[in-house]
Amino acid sequence: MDKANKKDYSKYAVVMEKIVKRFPGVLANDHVDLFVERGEIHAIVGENGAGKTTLMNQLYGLINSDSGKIYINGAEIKIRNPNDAINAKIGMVHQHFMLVDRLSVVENIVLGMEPVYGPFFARDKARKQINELSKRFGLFVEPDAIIEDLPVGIQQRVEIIKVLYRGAEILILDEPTAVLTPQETEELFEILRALKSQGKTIIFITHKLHEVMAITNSVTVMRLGKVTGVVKTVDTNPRELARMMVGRDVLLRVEKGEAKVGKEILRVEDLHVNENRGLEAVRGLTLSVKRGEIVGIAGVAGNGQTELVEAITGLRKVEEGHVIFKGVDITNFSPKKRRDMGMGHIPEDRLKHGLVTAFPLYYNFILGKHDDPQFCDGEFLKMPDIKRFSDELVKRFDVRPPLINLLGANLSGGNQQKVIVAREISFGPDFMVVSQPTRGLDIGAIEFIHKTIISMRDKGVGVLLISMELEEIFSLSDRILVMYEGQIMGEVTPQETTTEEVGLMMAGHRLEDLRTQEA
Amino acid sequence: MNAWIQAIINVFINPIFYKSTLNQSTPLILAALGGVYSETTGVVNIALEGIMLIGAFGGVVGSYFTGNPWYGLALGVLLGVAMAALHAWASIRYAGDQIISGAALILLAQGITGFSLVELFGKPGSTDLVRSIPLVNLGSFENVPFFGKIFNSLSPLVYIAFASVAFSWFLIYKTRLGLRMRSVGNNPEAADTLGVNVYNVRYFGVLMSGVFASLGGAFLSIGELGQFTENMSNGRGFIALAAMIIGNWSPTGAMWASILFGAASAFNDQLQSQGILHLATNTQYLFGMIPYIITLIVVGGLVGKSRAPSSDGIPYIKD
Amino acid sequence: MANGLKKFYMNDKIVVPVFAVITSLFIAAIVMIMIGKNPIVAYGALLFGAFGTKGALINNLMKATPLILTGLSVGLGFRAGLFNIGANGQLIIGALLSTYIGTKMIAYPFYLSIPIMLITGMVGGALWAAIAGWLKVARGAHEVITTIMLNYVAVFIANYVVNGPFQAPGGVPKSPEIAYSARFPNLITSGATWLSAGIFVALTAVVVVYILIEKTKMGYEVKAVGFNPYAAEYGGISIGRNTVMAMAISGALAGLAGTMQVMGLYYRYLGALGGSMGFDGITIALIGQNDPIGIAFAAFLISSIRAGSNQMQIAGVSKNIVIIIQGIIIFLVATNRLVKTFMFWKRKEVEEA
Amino acid sequence: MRKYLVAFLALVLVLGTIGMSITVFFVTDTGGLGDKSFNDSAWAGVEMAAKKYDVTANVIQSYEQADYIPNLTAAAQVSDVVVAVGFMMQDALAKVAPQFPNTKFIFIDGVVKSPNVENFLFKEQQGAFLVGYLAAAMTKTGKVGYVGGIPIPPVLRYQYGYEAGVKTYNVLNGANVQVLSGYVGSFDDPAAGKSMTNSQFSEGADIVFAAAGLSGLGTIEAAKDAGKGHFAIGVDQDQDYLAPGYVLTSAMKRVNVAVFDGIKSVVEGTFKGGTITLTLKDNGIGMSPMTYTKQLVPKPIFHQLDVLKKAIIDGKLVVPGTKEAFQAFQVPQIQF
Repeated sequence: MDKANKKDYSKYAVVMEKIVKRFPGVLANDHVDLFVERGEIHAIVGENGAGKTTLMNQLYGLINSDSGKIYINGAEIKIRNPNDAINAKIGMVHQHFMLVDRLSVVENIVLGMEPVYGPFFARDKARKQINELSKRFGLFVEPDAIIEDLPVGIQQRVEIIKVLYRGAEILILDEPTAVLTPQETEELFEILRALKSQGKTIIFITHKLHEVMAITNSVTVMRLGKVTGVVKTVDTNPRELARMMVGRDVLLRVEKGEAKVGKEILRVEDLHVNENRGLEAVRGLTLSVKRGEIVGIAGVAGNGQTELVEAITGLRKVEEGHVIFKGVDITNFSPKKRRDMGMGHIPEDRLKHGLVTAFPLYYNFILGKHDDPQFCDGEFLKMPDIKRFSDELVKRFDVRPPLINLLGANLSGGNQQKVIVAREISFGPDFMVVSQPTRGLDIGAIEFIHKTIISMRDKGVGVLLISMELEEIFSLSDRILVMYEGQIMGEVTPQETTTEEVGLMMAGHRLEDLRTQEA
Repeated sequence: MNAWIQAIINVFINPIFYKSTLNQSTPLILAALGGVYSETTGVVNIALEGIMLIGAFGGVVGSYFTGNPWYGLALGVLLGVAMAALHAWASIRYAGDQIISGAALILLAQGITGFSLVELFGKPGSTDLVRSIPLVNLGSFENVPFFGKIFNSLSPLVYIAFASVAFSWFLIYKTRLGLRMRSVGNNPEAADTLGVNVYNVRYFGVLMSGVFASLGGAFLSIGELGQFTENMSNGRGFIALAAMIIGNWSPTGAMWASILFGAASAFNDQLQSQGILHLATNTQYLFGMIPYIITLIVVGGLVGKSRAPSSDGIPYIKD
Repeated sequence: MANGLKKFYMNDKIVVPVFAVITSLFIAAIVMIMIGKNPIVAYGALLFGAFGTKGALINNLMKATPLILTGLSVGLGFRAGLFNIGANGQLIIGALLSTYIGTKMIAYPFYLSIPIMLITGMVGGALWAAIAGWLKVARGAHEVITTIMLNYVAVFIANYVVNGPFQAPGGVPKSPEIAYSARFPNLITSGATWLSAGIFVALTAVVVVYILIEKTKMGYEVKAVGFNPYAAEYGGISIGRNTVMAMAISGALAGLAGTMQVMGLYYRYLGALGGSMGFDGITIALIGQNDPIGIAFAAFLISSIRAGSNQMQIAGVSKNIVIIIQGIIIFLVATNRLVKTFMFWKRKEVEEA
Repeated sequence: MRKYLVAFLALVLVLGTIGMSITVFFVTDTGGLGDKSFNDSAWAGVEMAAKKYDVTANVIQSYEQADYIPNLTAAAQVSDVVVAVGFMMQDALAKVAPQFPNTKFIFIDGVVKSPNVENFLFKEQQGAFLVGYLAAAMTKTGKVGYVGGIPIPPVLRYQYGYEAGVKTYNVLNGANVQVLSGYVGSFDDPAAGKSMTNSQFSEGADIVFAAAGLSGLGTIEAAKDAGKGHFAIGVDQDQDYLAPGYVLTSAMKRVNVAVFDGIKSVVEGTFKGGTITLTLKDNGIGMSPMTYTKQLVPKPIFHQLDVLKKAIIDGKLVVPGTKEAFQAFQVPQIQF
């Protein structure tokens, strides 16, 4: 027993010891230790890029450690690939769902461990097993539905069942609430509690501190690849966690003055837009944005926000209704014409829409204005002018490294976002659609971008902000619209509402119903 | 005009038109199936044309040196699989550009067959005659009106082609392996996280494309003729590729599209063979372009209905 | 210095194609040894056939002329994210159309008829390619399939036309000859071979395409669409217009290649005047890494191998060896990761040790 | 340096030819050797000459059309006789031949007017006429077939000659044999050739004449598959051996004889240049000896063929070789 005392990990479900993982140019995990007790919910918190996901990917065998040891239930094991992890009864629900969207729920769940009759896939057996799991953990799904037809919350359930189906005793959930409504989040927490009560161990990656407080037993905080703190949840508070996460006190709210609201600049009337598969995603939506205000659109991802943004910016066909900009009906205008009229756009997916990663920065800085006389003389690009302009922006927005010949792909996420923001602002828009401006950024970059958006507002620019982060919506918006299944559930101001009320609207309740119920 | 209507009716009431359709579809079906296997797992394979050619060549070489056409078939398939393995190696192991690798293999197949033809048979152009795979005689079924004429004396490869369609349908939609193939073609990352070996499944898909495309090629050489001639696949690999797309990447769809092409070609032959039509000689060029124009129209008109596997053509690189 | 040298080696834009070419020649040499031929004699003959005499060099440059253009055609397509396998069909239609115009140019002076010919050829190729571009944009049809189909259709159209409505007297399937004023002047003549002014057109095209890609708005837009169509659309660049445009320019270059054959070599539409130039364009674009200057060199490389291969036959090596060499080159360029692994693994070991 | 290299290489290439009296270079068209047509046949002629005389034989195959001029030039530089085949080479040869007045050129299937070029043309229609007549006489079904490769002039001459032969049989014997004709669209797709032949069989033809290069191999295969009572007719060379008993006969075009004669004239110093049209009369055109099928044909038909052959040779019967001539063709009165 004395010998074991030295390294008795038997009470821990998971121990990761001195884990080192190097990526080209980055030390993603620098001698990280992690101790997770059996049957607890353990949070790993940290900013994006702190190395949380990297650490968990090693536990799940998706990537291999450069050095370090892993113990499961006290015994050291090697995890070289997901199969090893599955054999060790570890399961992982990834931030981006790992679902094959053209296959059915059943097929996704059993993939890799299919019940068979000889060589044939035993669909009926699979269905039965899944129904049993559903019942036991209260996770209801339709076994034969095709994944791409299901809402995100259900897809997440499928992910969890998938893990349970593999007999996982240790569940890793990577930012599971990012795409959920507050109500769905609460449902998820219920499920997690149920799992815990049945003896499962849960590792919960997040950067939302109130969630940590709400559900976990203990917390490991990471920053820049290192562990900066291990605490019991009951012994800590959000402010302390935040300090450990970022290394200094954070301003959780942005300073902003009264809005000086001007004339209406954008009006959307009874808009109908279809998503890629031809189903209606925006269903008769009406809204209006004035100069000098920030209108925030809250909502769970996938409720038509993307389609709304694309319809306003001209990237998607409008089926019915109107988009009126500066008094002109621009419903059928090309993206280019809208830009020329003074519309800016910070897109939700910076790698898909915002940047041409194979272009050098100086080309990225003129995207959308490349044919402006400033950069283009007839058919020919004015290269010296373009480079001078890019040099200025790099300095003004503190893009690092400040080299305009670098390819877009060579920058970090935060700096890529800075390039996009810098570009859009430099074009001097009167109105700007800002979609998920801080997704995946660290707190420093978030602060910078929030301040920039506020200063734009103060200069009289109308801003339409779309974000999945309620905190962001609350701290930036002058008015909040809540979007659910392609419609506006109600309009509120941050001062007169609560996250609960907005959450209910995000789940499909209309404001007037809520208020009448109250009354 | 009446002569035309009469001629077209004549074509459709002639059982040989249907038999010819079967014969002309067979190599397309087999090669298109090859395409389905490869692309279901997410690897684009435009090298079908080259694999057919090498399969045709291998068939004749094997039959020539052993005197047994079935060994020829085996050799053809072996060479086809070898060529597919090169493609797999380039596009899976080394994440190469799949279309470019395919284009390279088409050239390689032409070069290798042309070159080896001279080295092995001492003369260019065509090989000596070899034993071909004996046709299947249905005995008294031959006397059944109409159908007897269609089905009598078909190459066993015709039956193999249709059996392969059924087999492939079952494999892809009803077995564990098929489920894994589809998952790997649509979301290799997801499959990987569940312990499915993406590379192995893709290798399987591409190697199977070698099996079927080379069977299609071997049909041309030892199924139909008993001889290899230079470049005898003559664009059928590309048509098979088109058939696979029109058939929405499914074995049965690819089969129907192949039959469509086979029928177009058989129709062309049969129509020209109508004594009552005295066609100007250069009108045959106008007939000749029909299958290609059909493809253009169908490919152009099938948007939305035809959907490639999501990760088709994208190499999977594990960090 | 050492750093600069290292940079040069590490630059896979140069390393990969050079490695591919050398490896393929090496493999071909092994094949030759296996069949009992002396590769030194064979490659000697190849060099002789490509550069040995004035006539050989002229012939080499004449072959390079259309290859530069088809190489540019395919390369420009790649830049726009399009795989134009249809250079052959575009070349045929361009040649056919310019030949037709060329036969009507008898009354025109050369300074009118030559530009008219060039333009017609380009327009022909551009329109043919634009069909594939349009099908991709409007109907979502993949250009690899459509251009292959359009190649076949072009061949049938050409055969139909030169066997009927546009046939020279005598029943031979070739068109009448174009007017003298529509022909390129010969720069150098050696025996029955000559170098036509078409080489200047091809070299001019290299410069024009370089400027187009690197210095113009259109080049910027086309590249943006090629690299990331979503971002391009977001930036107000029309994907549809630029895809069709890129396809059309690509086709125009291929059409011009066909016109070169008409104006500088055959003076009529004759049989398979495109040969395998469309497919060769793929090899050339890949070796040249889609860079116009690189493409010019790559075209010269391939034309040299082609010109030399005829002499190689006299040394007893089959013409198929050239196809094999070309196939290996493309294969190795496609698997550039393989090449890089192969080139650098030793160095890595040294570094890590 | 470069000069030495050139000299060395030239030496290497020419070395083999020293001490020989005559060097022959054969330049193929893009069809190349193995086309079962004029390239193969011409090469057979070159080899025949090489066997008989003190001649070294070489061949250059053209990869693409643009190679014609350089290949002819390269060949002309190092040889005494250059053999070129195919009307597609006509333009190229017209440019090369005058450059090498000391080299003799033998050209098949086209005409280049230059004193050092001897052109050989063939009246393919005459041979086709005879096999057409034979086919019409032999058919049990009243229908015969014709499968062409691509409708180029020699192939068209085969077609019209064949149809004229059938028509002549009909007129002279009061029969009504029909010709089903079609084109495969390619000279190198035997599978397509077979399919077209099967179509013609299914439409009632029992004898099919293929003038389709390698595609014609499919016709022979089809006849073999179809079994007794079905025949193919070969083309250009004696193809009877390819499927003994199923190839009724072959319409022969003796390119090999032409090439051989041409080389012979150079060897013997009688080369004159100009154009020679080979016909039935001089045996440049003919029917195969029907090694395997002779016994199947009734004697009187051979007699009739002989009479017709004589009529053609005597000029009493002019066989049409073009569409216009065929449309104007009237069957003359012939007494058997």
